[in-house]
Formats: sequence, C-alpha cells, structure tokens
Amino acid sequence: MRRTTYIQALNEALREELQRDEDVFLIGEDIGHYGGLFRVTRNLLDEFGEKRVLDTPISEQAFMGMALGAAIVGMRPVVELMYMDFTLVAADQIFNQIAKYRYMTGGLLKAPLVIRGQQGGGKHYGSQHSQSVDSLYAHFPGIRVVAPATPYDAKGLLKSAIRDDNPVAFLEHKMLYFTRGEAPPPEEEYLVPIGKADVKRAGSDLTIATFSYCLLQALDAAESLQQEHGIDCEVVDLRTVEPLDTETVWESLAKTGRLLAVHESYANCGVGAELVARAYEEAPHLLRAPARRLGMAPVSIPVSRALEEEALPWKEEIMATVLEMSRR
Amino acid sequence: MRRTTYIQALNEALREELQRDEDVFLIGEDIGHYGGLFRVTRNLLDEFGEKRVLDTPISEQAFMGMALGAAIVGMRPVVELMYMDFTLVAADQIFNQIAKYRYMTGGLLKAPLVIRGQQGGGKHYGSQHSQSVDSLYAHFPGIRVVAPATPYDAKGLLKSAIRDDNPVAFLEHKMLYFTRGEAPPPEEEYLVPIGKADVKRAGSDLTIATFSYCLLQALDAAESLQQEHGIDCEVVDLRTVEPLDTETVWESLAKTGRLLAVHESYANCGVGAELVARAYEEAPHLLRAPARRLGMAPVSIPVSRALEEEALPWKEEIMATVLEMSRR
Amino acid sequence: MKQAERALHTQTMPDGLAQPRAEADAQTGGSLLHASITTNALPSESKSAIEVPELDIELLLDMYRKAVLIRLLEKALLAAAEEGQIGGAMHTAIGHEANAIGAAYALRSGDYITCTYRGHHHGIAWGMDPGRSIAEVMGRSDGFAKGKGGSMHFVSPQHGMMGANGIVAAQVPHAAGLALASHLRGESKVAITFFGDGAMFQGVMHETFNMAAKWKLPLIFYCENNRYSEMTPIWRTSSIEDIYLFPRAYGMASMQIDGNDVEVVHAAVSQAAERARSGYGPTFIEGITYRLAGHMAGDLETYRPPEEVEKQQAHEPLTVLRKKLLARGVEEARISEIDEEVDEAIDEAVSFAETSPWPDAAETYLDVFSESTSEES
Amino acid sequence: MKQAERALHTQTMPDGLAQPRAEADAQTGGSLLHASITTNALPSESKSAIEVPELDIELLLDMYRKAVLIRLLEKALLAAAEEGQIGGAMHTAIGHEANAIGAAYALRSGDYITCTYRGHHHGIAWGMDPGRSIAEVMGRSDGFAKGKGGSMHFVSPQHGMMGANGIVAAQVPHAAGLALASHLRGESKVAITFFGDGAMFQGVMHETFNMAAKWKLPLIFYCENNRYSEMTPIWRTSSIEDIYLFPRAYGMASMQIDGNDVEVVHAAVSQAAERARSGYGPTFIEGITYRLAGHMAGDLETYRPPEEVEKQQAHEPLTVLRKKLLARGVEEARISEIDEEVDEAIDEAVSFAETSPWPDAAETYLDVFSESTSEES
Ligand SMILES: Cc1ncc(C[n+]2csc(CCOP(=O)(O)OP(=O)(O)O)c2C)c(N)n1
Ligand SMILES: Cc1ncc(C[n+]2csc(CCOP(=O)(O)OP(=O)(O)O)c2C)c(N)n1
Ligand SMILES: [Mg+2]
Ligand SMILES: [Mg+2]
Repeated sequence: MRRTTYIQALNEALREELQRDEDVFLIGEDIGHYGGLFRVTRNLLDEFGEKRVLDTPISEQAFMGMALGAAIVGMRPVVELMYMDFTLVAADQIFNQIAKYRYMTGGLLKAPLVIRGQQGGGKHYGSQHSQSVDSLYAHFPGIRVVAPATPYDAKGLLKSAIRDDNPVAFLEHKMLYFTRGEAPPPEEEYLVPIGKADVKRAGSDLTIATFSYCLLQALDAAESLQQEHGIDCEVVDLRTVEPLDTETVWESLAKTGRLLAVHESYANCGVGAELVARAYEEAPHLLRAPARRLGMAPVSIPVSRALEEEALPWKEEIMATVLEMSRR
Repeated sequence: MRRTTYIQALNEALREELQRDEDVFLIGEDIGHYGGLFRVTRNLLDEFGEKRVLDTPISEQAFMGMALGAAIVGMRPVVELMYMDFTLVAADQIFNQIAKYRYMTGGLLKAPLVIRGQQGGGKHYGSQHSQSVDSLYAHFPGIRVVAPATPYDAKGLLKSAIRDDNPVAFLEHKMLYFTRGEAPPPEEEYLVPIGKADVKRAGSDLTIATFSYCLLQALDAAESLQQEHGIDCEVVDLRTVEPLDTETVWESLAKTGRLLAVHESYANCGVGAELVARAYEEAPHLLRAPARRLGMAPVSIPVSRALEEEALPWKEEIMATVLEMSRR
Repeated sequence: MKQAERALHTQTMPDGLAQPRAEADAQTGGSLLHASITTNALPSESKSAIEVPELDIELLLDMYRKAVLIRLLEKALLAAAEEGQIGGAMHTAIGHEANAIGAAYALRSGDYITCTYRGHHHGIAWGMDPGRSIAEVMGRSDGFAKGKGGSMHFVSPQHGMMGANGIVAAQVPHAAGLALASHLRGESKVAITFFGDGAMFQGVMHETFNMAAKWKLPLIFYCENNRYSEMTPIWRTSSIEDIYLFPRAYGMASMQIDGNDVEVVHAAVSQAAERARSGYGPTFIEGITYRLAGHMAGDLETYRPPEEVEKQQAHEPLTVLRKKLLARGVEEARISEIDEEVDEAIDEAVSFAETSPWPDAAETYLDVFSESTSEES
Repeated sequence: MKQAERALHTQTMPDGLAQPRAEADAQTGGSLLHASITTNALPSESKSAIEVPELDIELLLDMYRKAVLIRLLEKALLAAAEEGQIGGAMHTAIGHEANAIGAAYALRSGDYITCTYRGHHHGIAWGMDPGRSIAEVMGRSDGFAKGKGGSMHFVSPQHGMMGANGIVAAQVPHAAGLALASHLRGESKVAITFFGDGAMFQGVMHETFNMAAKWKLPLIFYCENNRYSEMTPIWRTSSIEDIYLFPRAYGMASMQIDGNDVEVVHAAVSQAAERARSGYGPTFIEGITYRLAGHMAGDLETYRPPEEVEKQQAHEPLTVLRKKLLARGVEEARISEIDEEVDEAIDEAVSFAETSPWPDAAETYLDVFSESTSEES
C-alpha cells in the first residue's frame, strides 16, 4: 500500500465526501482561499467552489449554530475549529444545542454534522492552544467522539463521521499531522466504522487502552517495556471515545488481567476514569490488579518545553505506571 | 439554633461579605432591582447601591470576562449565572480564561471570584435548564468547585468562597432552595472550609459519597435501606468537588469496604468515575467489593416528569445500586 | 465604603453607574421623544415607514381566529400551571400574538422559523395542533416531541417550525443555517427567526448579523420588543436607543413596526421575504409589542406598575384586530361566534392533552443517538 | 452539483456567496473610495479628524528608540524561531509598533492594558524588559511568567500589562473589568485594550461594547486594523466597511487614525483617555496599520502579493518616525547612534534569554491554585 500523511488522508476524505454527496459542505476560518492553517482543506475551494468551502469570520458561535441549522434540514456541514480549544468559545452551540437537538425534538430532527480540528500538546502552544477535549465532548450525551491515530483510520473514520446521522466530534492531533502510514489509494474506497476499537499491538501482560497521539506514545512505551523489562503490553486503540468499545477492551483484559487507560485530556473526570469505572461495573472479575488511568496533569499546559513535557502523559509516564502496576 | 432556608442562608452570606469587604460586588442578570430570579440577592441593591450590585444585559461572556478583569486587580466579584447551564455560554471566559489566569501568568495574577447559581433537575425545566455542571467544572484545573447541600454549609461555604483567592464555582441546586436547616444567626459569624467533606450519617456497611441535592436523596435512601433491608450506609457529604477530600472518604471506606459515589451531573466522565479511579489508585486495599458510581443517565434531561424521574440518579436508583452491591 | 472618593465621575454618573436616558428624563421631567424603547410607548407609536395594504376580510377573520386560539391556549396553560400540571419555565405570549400571526401568513409553506422559549404563539400561528401543543407542554406522549422538549422547545418540521430554544439567542444562528441551506441548495426558501429585545446583547447575535449580511442570506431577523428582559426593563442594560437602527451598522435593511397589528406585521414580513427571495439578503424587523402576562408562569410582576399594563391594553393585538374588523363592517355576532368556537376548541384540546398518556419510562433513553447514516436515511 | 439551479440569487450573487465590495470593485474597475478597509490603503490615508500636536523632540527620540527596540526584538525572535528555539504560535508586530508606542506614552503609570497574542510590542512599549521578554517567549525561568505563558501571554502587572491572550477578543472584557474596577473604586485609572480587525466579529466584542458604553466605563477600545485576519483579508468576512463607524451604533465616540504615526496615535489615545477620565465613557480607535511580516513565525505569506507589502513599506512606523525626526532637524548620526545602541541591547537581551535556565520540572505543578485567602493576602 502507498504511504500517506495524516493531513493528506484527511484532505482525501473531505474531497471524496464533497464529491459523493452534494449536501456536504465545509465551513470554518481560513479554510477556503488559503486552504486551512494546517492545510487540511488545501485545494478544495478551487475544486468545489465557494458554496462548498466557506470562509468565515472569527465567529465560532455563529458558524457552529449555522451548521446545526443547515444540518437539521439534511445538509452535512463539516465545521473546522482551527484549534479544538475553541470548542469553549462555541460551547453553548455544541453542548446545549447540537448535542441535544435530536433529543429535545423527540427525534423529529437530527443533526448530522462533523466538528473537526486538531488538539493536543507537544508543540509548545501553551494553555489555550494545546488542550485535549475528548473527555469534555464525551461527558455530554449526544455527540459521537472519534480520535484516530493513523492516516488509515483518520481517512476511514472521517468518511464515516460525515455519513453518520449524529453529530461527530472528529479530533485530530497536531503531533499526528505529519506522521505517515499506509492507506489505499483514493480509487479504493473504504470506511472505518465508528465505535470499534482496534488492537494495535498484541500482548499478554497488561492492556493499555488509548487513542489519538497517545497511541503512538503507548506503542513506543510498549516496545521499550518489552525490551527493557520483558513486559508484554497489549495496546488497544480505542479510536472512538463515544461510544466506548468496551467489549474489545474486556476481551483484551480477559487475557491480561491488567488495565491502564491513557489519554491526553485531563485525568480528572476524564475518559480514563470512565473506563476504570466501567471496568468495575462490567468486568470486575477480569481484573487481577487495580485498574489505572493516566491523563494530562491538572495544570493549564505551560509553554516552556521543560514544563510541557512534564505535564504530558506520554511514554515515560506510561512506562513508569506500567512498571508500578506490574510490581503489584 | 434558628432554622433558615437555603436561599436565606445565601442571601445572608452575600450581605455579610458585601459589608465586610468593599471589594466584593455582585454582578448578573436581574439580580439588582429585582433581587434575582430566585431571590437570592433580594434587598441587596437597596442596602448597598448600584455600585455593589450590578444588573447586566444578557451578556454572559462579557460580564464573566469583566469579573475576571476586576478580580485580577483585587476586586472580589460574585457572578450569578441564572441557570448553571449558561456556563456553556460563557465557557471560554470560565475555562480558557478564569481557570487559567493564575497559571498562564506564572502566579503574577490571581482571580478571586465566585461563579454562583443553581443547577439540577426535578422541576421539569428540560435539557437546557437542568444540567448539573460539577463534573464539567472539576475537569478543568484552576477552579475550586463547591456544592453544599444544607443552609448551614451553604452560608459558611459561600463566605469562604468569596474570601478564597481562587476562582470558585459555587453550585446551588434548585431543589435545595426552599429546604430549611439550622444555622446560627448573623451575629454569630462562621465559615465552612473549602475542601472538607462531612459525614452526614454514620454507618458501617457501605459508604455513599455524594453532594448537593443528591445528599438529601442519599440520606433518604439510607434510611429506607436501614429500615427495609437492614443495610447501614455511611453518607459522606463531599461538599467540595475540587479538591476532593478523599481522606475523609477513605476513612469511611476503611470501616465499610464498599464505595458508591453519587452525583447528578452525567455519569460519563463524571466526578463519580473520578472517585472510583482514585479509590483504586490510592486505597485499593480498602475495597472489599468493586467501587461504583451513579450519575445522570446519558440523555439530555427531558421535560416530561415521567421521563425526568427515570433519568435522575435519585433515591430509588441509589437504593437499587446499594442492594446490588450488597449482594456481591 | 470608598464611594465618596469617586472624583472625576461624579459629573455624569451622580449615583452609581451611568444613568439610563429614560430614568434621567423621568427625573428631570425631560421628554422621551428620542427614546422609542420606553416601557410606556404603545406599539402604535412605532416608527413604521412601510405601506400597509388592507388584507382580505376573510383572511383577517382567519387571523382573528388564530389570535383568539393563541390567547385562550395561553390562558388555559396558565391555569394548568397554577394547578401544578406544568412545571419548569413556561413563558406565555399573551400580547405578542400579532407578531406571530402576521408573519406566519406572510410566509410560504416550506419556509422556516426558529424562535425563543416564548414560542407557543409561533407554533400555533404556524399551524401546530393545539391539543398536541398542550400535550407537549404537559409532558405527555402526544406532544410533538413526546413531552421531551416541553414549552421551551416547540418543534414541528412539517410546519416549518424548526425549534424554539431555551438559551437566549441560540436559535438565531440556527435560522441563519436554515437560510444558508436554502441558499446553497438554490432553493427559494426563507427563514425567519424571532427573539426578544433582551437577546440583542448576546454575542452570537452580532456574529450572525454580520455573517447573514455578508452572505446575503434569505433571512428575516424579527425582534419582538416587549421592552423587558425578564424583570429588567431594556433601557437599564441597553446602550442603544432604537433597536431597529442597530442592524444598519451591518448594512442591513431594517424597520420598526407596530407588532400588535397583524396587517402591519404581515406587510413588513412580506416585504422582507420578497427582499430575501430576490437575493438582497436579510432584513431586520423590530416589532414593538408588550407582554400582558408575567415573564413566565408564577411571575408576581412586582417590577412594573399595573397602570403600565393597563395602558397597553388599549392597543393589544386582539383589541386592535377586533376594532379593525368592526370598522370594516364585520358583525359583532360573527366575532362572538369565533370566540365561542375557539373556546370550545381549547376545551377539547385541554382534555385531549390531559388524557394523553405519560410517555413510557423506556422513552427516556431513546433519541439520544440515531443509528442510521446518510446511505440509509 | 445543484449550483445551476440557483435562480433568484443570481442577480446579486453571480458566483457563490455575496461578493465583497472590494472584489467587485476590482472586477469592474470601480473605485474604492468608500472602502477604507482595503488592503491597499496606506495608514496615512485614514480618516483621522483629530488635532495632532507636535511632540517634544526628546520624547520622539525616546519613542524612536522604543520602536527600534521592538523591531529588532521581533527580528531576533523570528531568527530564534527559525533556529527551532521557539515553538508554538509566535506572532510578531513588525509594522505595528506605532500603535503600541503612541498609546503607551499617552497613558499614565497605573493605567491598564490588555492585548492579543500579538503583544510583544505592547509589552516593550509599556516598559517590560527585553531580556526577560525574550526569555518568556523561549520558555525560560527568567521570563515574566517563568516561561509558562510564552509569546501569547505577555504579562507584567507592575507595568500595567494585565495580559495578552490567545483567544481572539477574550482580552477585551478583561479590560472592561479593569475599567469597572477603577470606576467602582473611584480611581481615575483608564484601561486600554488592543485587538485586531478580525476580532471585530467575535460575539464578546458586541457584549463588551454595549456594557462599556452603557456604564460609561473609562476604557479605550483600540483596533489595530492590519486588514488581515490570519490569511484572510478582512473584506472577505466583514459586512461593515468602516470599522470605526460600527461602535457608533452603541453611542460610542470613535475615530479612524493612522496607526503608523506615533504622534497621531498619541494624540488620539490622549484624547480618549481624557474623555474616559472625565467620566464620558469609552472611545473606539481604529488604528490603520499593516503587518509587514507573516501572521506568525513560519507563515509563507502565499495569500498576499509581495507588491502589496512593498507598497506599505513606504509608510511603515519606523520610516515615518525617522522622516519626522529628520524633518525636525535631528541629525542622521543621532538616529544611527540609537540604532546601534538598540542593536547591542538586543544582542544582550538575547544572550540573557538564551542563558536563562529552563524552569524546574517541579514548577509545572505550581500556580494552579493559590493557598491564600483575602484575609491573608
Ligand atoms: C443565555 C441565557 N441567559 C439567560 C437566560 C434567562 N432568560 C430567559 S428569558 C430572559 C429574558 C429575555 O428577554 P427578551 O429577549 O427580551 O425576551 P422576552 O422574554 O421578553 O420575550 C432571560 C434573561 C437564558 N435563557 N439564556
Ligand atoms: C476564538 C479564536 N478563534 C480563532 C483563533 C485563531 N486566530 C488567531 S489570530 C487570528 C486572526 C486574528 O486577526 P485579527 O483580529 O485581525 O488580528 P491580527 O492577527 O491581524 O493582529 C485567528 C483567526 C483564535 N486564536 N481564537
Ligand atoms: Mg423582552
Ligand atoms: Mg488583523
């Protein structure tokens, strides 16, 4: 298979869906004539015109609300938030409106739209441009939350997200944009289903359940743990955070008996805590040691690289936690 | 001791703090000339004037941001959100600004302000006027989160919140407003410290850790469990959600060996999951059965009383879960 | 207190914050000539500059029927709320009827509307069934949203009613999105969105004004200016005197009209819809009106004197319309007949709602997610 | 595609969404007379209507020194970013210097400022140390915020710099809050807040305009209009042609000025500050300016032609100020001396920053919460 970057995979997914369904349109800041701050929407305005790729003012609340309005009559808007931190600027439209519209209308209306953009740390953007919002989105019922880690999954999941009849938060990660991976060429269309986890590394000693860029960190940690400590981790890529594919996690847990959930959003009231709580609700008999979670430290994400590294729940911290869990 | 309503307790706390410290001012919608939709700020404009009790337009983002601006030069704004659901309208100012200001400025500035208002279900207000936002606030580091259940605690904690040098989310509950409880008269000043849980019912079989209106439901459930099933629950009123007083909870757990966390915000990525995760991090040896949590069902909170009841994690659900946990 | 130390500000702010014009005027006995947003002005004193053609008498009678229907429905709901049959926040539109009716009749089937929590009048004007509407407010299974949305979330896509909203101003960008969909699809559908005077200062209004004006969306912004934002008179928090002039800052066409006269509203909305359909973009209409009942059920109305409400009765929508009909030769009897008919219809609607079953507990968990995708739907 | 079906819209929207005036004009060869917000206008072509007194020559020389300091500091930072010493989003203010300097010198010690992520020039103009500023951008422990805030969060309360912000427009209500504090305490302090042309359509701007105007807060809204919002020219998304006229909708005083001339800026801000201190409330200043470098470090500037940038060089702040000084009899040598002095100062500042230690890992966990209360603080 050919290799492609994560950005290229996203661009292809958007292009193919714009071609497939004329109800699909893109809306956001700098996405049209310029092609997106991170070039995800590059060339799409040229190909599809100003009525399919809409450049907006810096008015996240309005264009998020407009996306909802268009979606309830069957359009399929794909909204770019330049940084996922701006979720907070449009939070009313996202969580009080989009997430709830189907429910409040007793199912009369649905809101098939995608909110996409990049999140995460590692590039020293500081407190307001580095947050991971997966746990925030997952807390509110009504929005699917997807966070693929590979170009293959990114393309397949973005296409699924656009076709899904629910609102979907599609969370990219700034550290993934230039990573490369295998993906079939555009002629060979494929979809990756929302809600299915994927075992990215088989192992027998401990299950690491994670997603987005943390997956790469976890895989890296797993290699080192294997080589340096002989600990064989299974790494489950959740890919979707809402709904959580706990079935796949419990299957893994049945083998390993140990669970560590890892994510870059804040640990406090995060997806990791959720997975731990569900493990004790649904599969306590599988656990041979206390389940654990790792997330971003409870700080506002500093700019200084010396500090940012410390706050991120990446390789070193994953290794340290696995080692600690293995000693029990 | 005299008995007072929850609303009266809040009103007294505001009055006393306005009197004590001229840097304190109140800001919000309908709070001045009218005295607040729920009458919490009643009569305060008359007593303190328009410069201490400020009526705003429906501009939650602006007045939240203004509160921050005033706070960083030492004023102590108390912001009323008429419904805590409107947190989402001002989310950028609350979570990207207020929560982070101290950190982003390396401690040069602090933001001593209080965001207060009522949350919760039970009165058929529907999806956009019934949400509990405690877990949301707790997810972001930098804001203390307080949710007292009794008039005594409400008064003492609100006074502490106003004096605290951190931003504090002070979460009231619409079902608590007209409840009564004992509290010393205004002459006898007292404070309740932020960050200290309180055992509201002693018991030996199982620990229910909860707060806000769920405390009343839990106490009620505990009585019924005692009488109908001979199960003796200890009920810990967390009172503060950030920071969590886990010490008091583990102390209780040391007696009971069983933990159920209950709250009205969504279960998914909620405070309950957090408490479960911490129990396995910090005190797994104390647990004699899987720790559990209960929260709002993952639905947008329906208006119909037949449905709202079903969604709320109240007495019946608490009892059912405790019984299930006791059978293990 | 430090208040005595205030030095430089005393001149213009003698006592607390900046003084509102109306208050200042009242104190100085000054005139309110330039302040159209006063609590005392009658809707008929609005600055309408449009031509208002007389409507066909049968159409007017139909409108009258709708107006009475809304009025009695609201009264029935208030009574039910008092009996404890309705919880939450229920806002009635008594006094606002003409804004909804004039607009509904000016638009076409296929056009869209979004509105606020104060939306019963819009629902009924747009054709929603009174029985199912009351059932919705009561949380019964025959409600349009099966009782899930209640009073604040009236919705009926088949009637073009795309949703009332509990968050002030949130429905406004939704309407812009509906207008955008119409535009992108090359349809000639128009969207109208209703909001209050108090909503003017939500940030999202500004964002939507700009985008709608810039993109020339087929959209009508309709402000039902009843001069109060809950219990606070609008002059206490607004820096603008004439709401209808504000949108001109975006190059938008706008007008201030008598929102209590169905003919005036009909003419204004027709004109705006015509502009929208011809590609000239959005129009802003300020309909001056007055809320004769409380902000919501249970409101004790301590914030306004009874005389103020009394004065407004002189120009309330039903009175205006009844006078109009009589002046144009309609018999009193015909009007009374309608009154009685509607009275009965409402009784029936209430019984329908009261006997509608509660939704099943299992319903709680439905409608969160859809299981379908674009291929299937 | 359905685009051919568009019927009614073709007249005014021949090709996609509503066409911006400037684009339409360009196509028709029409004039841009009424479009002050064009990319091509020079700041000197702005509609300033204020009196601009000549400033003392020593003061101007001081301002010149500051301007060069900012310019060279920004260049040093761009170089360091290119070397990989700086990550994240670093926005420089090359071309914007005069807006900051003119304003800083017009205000008093004790006054407050908030600004955007493009805030280095403000920090330096307000007196922040260049070495510690660079250290902050580099994430070093000697930075004002110990490297935690970086380029987008310049802060130094002792200088009145109350915070730059990474969220477009978020700093604007903060300044209103500072002005409110001054007002409530009866102080005569003024707050100024800087934001871009692109920020105009964030909802919070509207909310703050209204509240500041209503409460007559001692506040100056200063829009640095560089005609671009990141890579998008402002005319592509704005429905208003003249930014400075917009705030008049709130009854606010406003002016459009040459933001590249320190004297003009100084005069405008002085006048606004005087109004504010006298209790007349906020003033809106639109400073026409131009960003000569990319939106942020690494910007390839594919979205504007080099000739456009070239044209603007003719009226960039340093050129304007140098010409002014020469015209008023200052020797070339005196100017070169300053250039050299500053050059050295920047070298020193860079070394200071580069040798400043990284903050301790333990620092990561500090400054989230304060342990003190009002009694102790
Ligand atoms: C964002 C938000 N803030 C506050 C409220 C509470 N609230 C409900 S109605 C209302 C007043 C609205 O006044 P106006 O827009 O004039 O409409 P009216 O009720 O007069 O029809 C307020 C403040 C809300 N629902 N949403
Ligand atoms: C709420 C929000 N939306 C988007 C961005 C991304 N962004 C950063 S700067 C910018 C352009 C701002 O343009 P303008 O206000 O003109 O200021 P300038 O950069 O030209 O100085 C954008 C869109 C942001 N930081 N915050
Ligand atoms: Mg109103
Ligand atoms: Mg700009």
